[in-house]
Amino acid sequence: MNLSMKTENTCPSLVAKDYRSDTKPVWCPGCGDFGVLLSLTKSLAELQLNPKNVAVISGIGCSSRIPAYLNTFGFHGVHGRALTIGTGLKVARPDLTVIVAGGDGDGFSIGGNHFLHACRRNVDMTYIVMDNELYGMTKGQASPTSAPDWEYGKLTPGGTHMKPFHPLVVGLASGANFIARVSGTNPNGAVPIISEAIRHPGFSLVHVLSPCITFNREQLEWKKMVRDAVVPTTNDAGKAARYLMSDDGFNLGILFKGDRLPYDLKSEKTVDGPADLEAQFSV
Amino acid sequence: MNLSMKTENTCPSLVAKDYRSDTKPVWCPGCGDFGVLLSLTKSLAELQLNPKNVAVISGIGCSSRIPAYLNTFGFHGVHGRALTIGTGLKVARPDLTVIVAGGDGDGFSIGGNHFLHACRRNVDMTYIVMDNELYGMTKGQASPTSAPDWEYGKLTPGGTHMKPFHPLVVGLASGANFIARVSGTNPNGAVPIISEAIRHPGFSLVHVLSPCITFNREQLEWKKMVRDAVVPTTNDAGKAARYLMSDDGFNLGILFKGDRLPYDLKSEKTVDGPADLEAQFSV
Amino acid sequence: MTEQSISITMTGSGGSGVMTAGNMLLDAAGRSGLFGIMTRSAGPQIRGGEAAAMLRLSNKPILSHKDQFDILLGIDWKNADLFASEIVLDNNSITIGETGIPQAFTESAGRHYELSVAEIAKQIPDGRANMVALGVAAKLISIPLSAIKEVLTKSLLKQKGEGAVRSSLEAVEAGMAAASAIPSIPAPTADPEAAANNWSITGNEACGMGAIRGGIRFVAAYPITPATEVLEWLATNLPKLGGKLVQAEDELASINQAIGASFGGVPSLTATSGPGIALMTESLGLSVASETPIVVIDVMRGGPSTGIPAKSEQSDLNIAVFGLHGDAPHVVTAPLTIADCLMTTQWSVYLAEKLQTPTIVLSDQALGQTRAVIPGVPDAGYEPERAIAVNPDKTYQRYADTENGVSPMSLPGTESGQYTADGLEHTQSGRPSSKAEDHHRQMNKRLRKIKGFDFGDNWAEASGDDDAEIAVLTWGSSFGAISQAVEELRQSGQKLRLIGVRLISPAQPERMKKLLNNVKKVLVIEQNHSGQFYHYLKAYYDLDAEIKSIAIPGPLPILPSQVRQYLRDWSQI
Amino acid sequence: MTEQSISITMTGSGGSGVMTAGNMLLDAAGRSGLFGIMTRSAGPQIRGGEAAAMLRLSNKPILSHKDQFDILLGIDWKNADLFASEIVLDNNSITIGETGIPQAFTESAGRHYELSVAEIAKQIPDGRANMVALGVAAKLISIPLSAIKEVLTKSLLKQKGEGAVRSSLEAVEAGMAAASAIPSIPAPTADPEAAANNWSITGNEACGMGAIRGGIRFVAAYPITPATEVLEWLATNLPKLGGKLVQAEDELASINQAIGASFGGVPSLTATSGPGIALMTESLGLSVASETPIVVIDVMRGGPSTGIPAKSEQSDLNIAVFGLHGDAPHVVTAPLTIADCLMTTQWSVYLAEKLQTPTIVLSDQALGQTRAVIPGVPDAGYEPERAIAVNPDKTYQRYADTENGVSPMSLPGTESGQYTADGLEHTQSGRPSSKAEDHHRQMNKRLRKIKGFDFGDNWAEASGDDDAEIAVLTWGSSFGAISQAVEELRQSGQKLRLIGVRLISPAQPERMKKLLNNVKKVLVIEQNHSGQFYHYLKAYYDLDAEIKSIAIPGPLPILPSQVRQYLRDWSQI
Ligand SMILES: Cc1ncc(C[n+]2csc(CCOP(=O)(O)OP(=O)(O)O)c2C)c(N)n1
Ligand SMILES: Cc1ncc(C[n+]2csc(CCOP(=O)(O)OP(=O)(O)O)c2C)c(N)n1
Ligand code: SF4
Ligand code: SF4
Ligand SMILES: [Mg+2]
Ligand SMILES: [Mg+2]
Repeated sequence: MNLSMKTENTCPSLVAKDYRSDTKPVWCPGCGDFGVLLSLTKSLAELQLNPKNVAVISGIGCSSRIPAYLNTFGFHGVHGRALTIGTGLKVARPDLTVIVAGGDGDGFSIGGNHFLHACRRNVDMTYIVMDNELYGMTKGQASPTSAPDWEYGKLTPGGTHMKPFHPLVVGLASGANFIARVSGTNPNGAVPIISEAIRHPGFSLVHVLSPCITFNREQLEWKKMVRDAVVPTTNDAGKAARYLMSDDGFNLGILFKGDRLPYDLKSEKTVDGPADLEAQFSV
Repeated sequence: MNLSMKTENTCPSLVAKDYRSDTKPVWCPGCGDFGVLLSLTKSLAELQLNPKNVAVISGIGCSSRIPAYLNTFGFHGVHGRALTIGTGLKVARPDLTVIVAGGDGDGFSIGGNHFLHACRRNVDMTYIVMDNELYGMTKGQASPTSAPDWEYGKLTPGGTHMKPFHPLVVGLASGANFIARVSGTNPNGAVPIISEAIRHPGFSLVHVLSPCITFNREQLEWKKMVRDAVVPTTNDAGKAARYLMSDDGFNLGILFKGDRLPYDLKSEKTVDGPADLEAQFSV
Repeated sequence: MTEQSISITMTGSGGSGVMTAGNMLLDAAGRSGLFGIMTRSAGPQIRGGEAAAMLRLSNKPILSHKDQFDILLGIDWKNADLFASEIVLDNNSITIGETGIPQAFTESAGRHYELSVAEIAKQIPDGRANMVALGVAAKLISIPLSAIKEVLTKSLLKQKGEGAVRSSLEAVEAGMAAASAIPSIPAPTADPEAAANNWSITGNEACGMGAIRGGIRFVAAYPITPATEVLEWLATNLPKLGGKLVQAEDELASINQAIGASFGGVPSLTATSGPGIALMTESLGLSVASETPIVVIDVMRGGPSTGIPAKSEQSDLNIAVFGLHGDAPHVVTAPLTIADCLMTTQWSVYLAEKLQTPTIVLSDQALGQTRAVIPGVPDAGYEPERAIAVNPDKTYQRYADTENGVSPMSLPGTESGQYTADGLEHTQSGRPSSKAEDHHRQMNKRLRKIKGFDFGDNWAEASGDDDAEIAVLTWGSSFGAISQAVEELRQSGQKLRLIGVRLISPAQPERMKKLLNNVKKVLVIEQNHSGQFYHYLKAYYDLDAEIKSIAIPGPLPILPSQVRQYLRDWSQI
Repeated sequence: MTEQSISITMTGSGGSGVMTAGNMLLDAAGRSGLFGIMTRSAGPQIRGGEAAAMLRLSNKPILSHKDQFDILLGIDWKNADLFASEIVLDNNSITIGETGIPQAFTESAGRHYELSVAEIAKQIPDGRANMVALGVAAKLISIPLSAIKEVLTKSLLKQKGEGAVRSSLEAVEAGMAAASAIPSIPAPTADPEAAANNWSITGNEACGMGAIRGGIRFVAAYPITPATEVLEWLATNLPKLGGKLVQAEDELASINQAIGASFGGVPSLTATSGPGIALMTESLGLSVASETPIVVIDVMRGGPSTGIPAKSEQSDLNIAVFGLHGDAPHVVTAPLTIADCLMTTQWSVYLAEKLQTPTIVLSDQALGQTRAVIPGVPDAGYEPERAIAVNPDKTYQRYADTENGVSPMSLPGTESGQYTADGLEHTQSGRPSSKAEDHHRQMNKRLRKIKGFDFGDNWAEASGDDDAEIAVLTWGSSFGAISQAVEELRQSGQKLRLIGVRLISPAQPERMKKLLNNVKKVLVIEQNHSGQFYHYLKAYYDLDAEIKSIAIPGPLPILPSQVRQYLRDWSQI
């Protein structure tokens, strides 16, 4: 847990809606992302974080619009690079609570490389991926998490015929240290998990099932399909792997929680100023 | 197995050195990549492939220089994109044998995203990664596979402090269907495995321990540390995961071999020519 | 036959079906023998927010909207004021709709007719307000019911059944009846014969069709507004010809997949917009250095950065021409009209293949996402003419320093044709080299093949008066509004020359000189902020004339009236 | 004090230690009070191939090599002919080495002295040939043994022990003894006093030091030749000041990490070369649109594509200025000399911070990887002056349309300062907007802050004759050889003006006009193929003079003699 969450910076008096900005979301009525927005504000309130010490970073997509709807600092960057902005920010400003948020396309298609390396690097930030198994913003193409036989992807008529990307398995394989799944349609279940993810030191991955009611109405069924995972949270990567590899994608909960130390670039000032570096150039 | 390996295209009379071009490698004397070059030519000879039907694609790095040293078609592209050139080529020209080759930096750092998606997409090609746990070409920086405490990376003095990237585990997690490890310093052991990888339909990953004697002389020890894996090849991803996650990086062999069908974009010509598409525009 | 045209905008809030009504109106107009265009505008909501369908219909093919709309028809007025800057009305315009018309429109329009399509719809079982609006519009523009019926049947029968057709038709008829209370408006006379040969097509579809005609058989795709429809159209149509489209993980992958396929001998393409082209420039350089032909369509949108994704701007000229590191000669083209998206894309495939170089096609949102009814566009006949190595032997050199700079390429599978393509500087045989002589030889060769090529007459479209002293120079979609303005001024007696440049790079200074023979003043008009084309002209052309730059960034299209105003101001100086 | 200088090249094959000898010679010369430069050239082998260490030593600070080398000293001659085009000799030059000197050199050099450093080394226990060569060179150039001794002790004692120092010294002495047989060569007179204040530094180190002086405290790194040493130097030195350097997974990550850190208020930088800058242009646009300052150093190498990684070229001007999609005003600078890498980088940090925009610094391999002994460079005093929002309240607008276009930035942690930075076009408060008025306002503001800024005298270095009718205009590392040539011609009586432009973009046409007051002819010299700077001048400056472009691509540096020749040809026209 980082500095900003300590003593003087907490804000016990704020409630969830104090974390909302007055900007109206562009989302379609019924979009799962509304639930994520609600859950996140509730978590921030629960953690009593001061909005001025929180930065929410995103890429591009429907889901990536979320920073503007929050009363925290925000950065709506370019497609696929949210984690890298978050990394730079957190390394430079360890006192802040950094949350990175976005979609499955942003995070696992164009942003896949940064996802891998964020898991390895273990910088203390929380990554909330709103997965709707498609590209919403560009009006309905397949994403890495789309089912191989999803016929309606507009660039993959007849199906993608590719193995879907399993974010939790790949996350674990790449070294993610905190892995959870929540449902965007069930804020009450999601809040404690998101809070725990934010609290957890190092990189925390929160996979959110967040239905797109416009381009895949079948996702409305997700609400009924999700369930709490039957296994308790493990810190054994092997166990977690076994569980996740046979997971059908609807088990909710904190599915892995390791104890790897967060990325820490030790840099202690050893000289007074730039002038002290000049000696090395003397002939 | 693809077309080019059938009947009329085979070349029974060629030996390994017929697959070498007359270009002298730029590699340092003693570099592990020499062994990889030798192994690959031996495999090509063993498979009796006609050099004209083989294309070897690479990115940038010491290891990525390999196409020019072969008497096949080759493409020395830009840093990190070898798999994507291979993908385009194989999809457009399914009759060719496509081999993608390069280094750990090229493949897992800048090229990490394409690695993920090549594993998922399962295009019929073979990916040979010459891993020396560093960037050789740029003179000795850490790569994703560097040990966290490797002190000599010139951009990470004191160590990377990051969890090393485990290519086989991430490959498996992303859906790779054929996963093997060989040693660049033991061509005899490597040849049958590389041959099998080329023969295997779909995406085959061959991880090669290929020491860099210039920037990490300790890798000369690898020769002594490698051993044949004690487990037989499995087609059970769960089993493979368990084995690989506890793997110390020195087990050689074909460690996973699944039976997922290769990527196949069915496209059957249903019209005679472009003119037949015009009707859809009629008012 | 003089041009007669009428412009109508329909607006409606989320779920009102205004786009459906607009599309049907355009289709029905097309079937009745009219030409036309329809552009769309929408609020910030991802889907189902307020929207406007803006149509202009005419008895002749048209390239742009007029300055004002004749009719504004509101399905409802909720948030319609959002479109105030786009829907320009004057006192000849009429508005039609329920009470509560936004002030912006009451102030500008001449007359207002109160008529609630929603109320009328309520009278009809399953009646929908947008269908009533369609009827109102059809009546005002004199589109025959039969044409509407055809369109309704075509689009609804299969998917929604006979009942839907019936109730829609009833709503249309009710709308028509209601509209008879409104004084009739002079509408263009349709020529029903014309319809047989006409196409309804967007610029994005036209790019796709042009690509296929040009011989593209491999496409790598990563979606991005407003280029996605080029790719989506190809995703369904390319396989019919045995071609393949792969959805890539990102733009770095898509362009390199295209390079890989082209290395294999298959003409290849990808399409994107600003942010995507930015990610592609490294590999565009690879295409240049390895001499592997590819075509990249950039359907431009508002920049910089994510900018304004759904609106048009001509601000990627700089990156298209200069965005590659090192000296990397290549080809950049830009279609001038929706119809021209076909020819220009087809020609661009030809150029890429012929010159073994990347060709960037600069389309834009205004061309790409506008639907037009135009005369069917015949195949321009360009086919891939890549120089292929025939029976190569041991002396074969992939990068041979030939006279015209184009070196025959050996395709994988060719006996004795093996070579390694390389983005490192190389000898003629392709071996990496850092020698000055090799570098200079390859640089000269790569430049020569492009600079020395005879691009012929396609490079620009010139029209107007041969003896004019004033010329307007432009490129891309602005050509439409400018043509309209120039024609109007010429009809009122002013002598003008109009040049729309289709070949952006390499520059053609000699050809331009000829075209500008008598010209003393040149007005350069384009839709961006910094005058990218203007500065490019200064840098690469030696124009004797006095030049003035008019650069107006998006998101609003340049209007004919603005052009006329600039031309009036300019000719008085 | 007139300039006296001497040039020497040492060559040797794999493992011969020629670079070590070269570095020691330069260091010893520095200690003895000389100035100098050393460049390196190597064959294609990754490591341990043939190499050449090329030095020029002088009694005054120098900016480039001379046309010819006075001395070519071969440790051996294996593959030395590979360097024939780089090591120009004439009949005043001497060569020294074992038998078998390559024909290229026998033909051009005046005299040859046979002397096998390898044979001499064999006589000494643990004697190494390169140390013998060092002795030979030192003797010829009159570097005192004491200086060599100091250098040997400094570099060997700790790592290799006293024995190594002793045997090396013995070898050096043997070399000196052997060289006494060679007629002595007029060498520059050293001023031992000068040494105290002198620095031995490469351009890449100078960029690093300039960055730190400028206030950079976060660096994101992805290695690439020839920029890596900027990053490597920072990796060791930045932490000493509490700064942080993160090795990123690729250039997309590195530039965005820098953006993230800068959003947090920490001045941030990354360094790369052509292929990397190409990957960064999308996010450079994000830096422009979100107004987040960053500095990107592009140490240029031969292009296009992977090109010639280890050789210099000035061919990334186009991509640096025009490589962003949309209209994206930003700043581009270019140091003129190795010493100037310090000031220019420091100033660039200042500009980025002051203008809340990306600043691209165009260094190149010739500056970056050349080591020079120069007078120590004082701190230029520029510190970050980012406009920070003080006590923001509810009315705070991140992108307020201020008079000078710079809007105070609220840093995370600031009470009531919350806002969302955005690459989408936005209102003054940062809310996404596709309205024309917002777009135009923000475009104007972003342009105004840069165009309206007073860049002061740093924008260029002008020297030479005020009343000259001929001016030479250049940028980047070519400035060195050109200065030398211009000085020579002026000393022989020709009137010339020399302008080295440090601020590439935005253009400063007014300032240039003043500088070119009496000038009738301008020669624009640069190291690329297409005359990028020349065309840029045509596009963005209105020069009254006649302009001629001399554009010579790499990999060989432009030589003073070439410049003199061009100037002679030109002044005769
Ligand atoms: C470089 C780049 N390529 C493509 C796009 C177009 N684009 C915008 S959002 C998006 C996909 C978003 O998908 P996802 O992250 O799943 O978000 P969702 O809309 O589904 O919430 C794409 C491809 C872009 N903005 N930038
Ligand atoms: C876009 C880009 N970034 C950086 C580089 C510089 N570069 C060349 S090779 C290389 C790393 C190579 O490492 P690896 O793939 O492991 O190959 P090795 O040399 O170790 O065999 C880098 C960073 C480049 N050529 N292009
Ligand atoms: S398109 Fe889908 S993901 Fe996007 S806002 Fe609408 S429902 Fe949500
Ligand atoms: S630097 Fe290392 S990887 Fe590169 S050629 Fe030399 S030994 Fe091989
Ligand atoms: Mg999504
Ligand atoms: Mg490596």
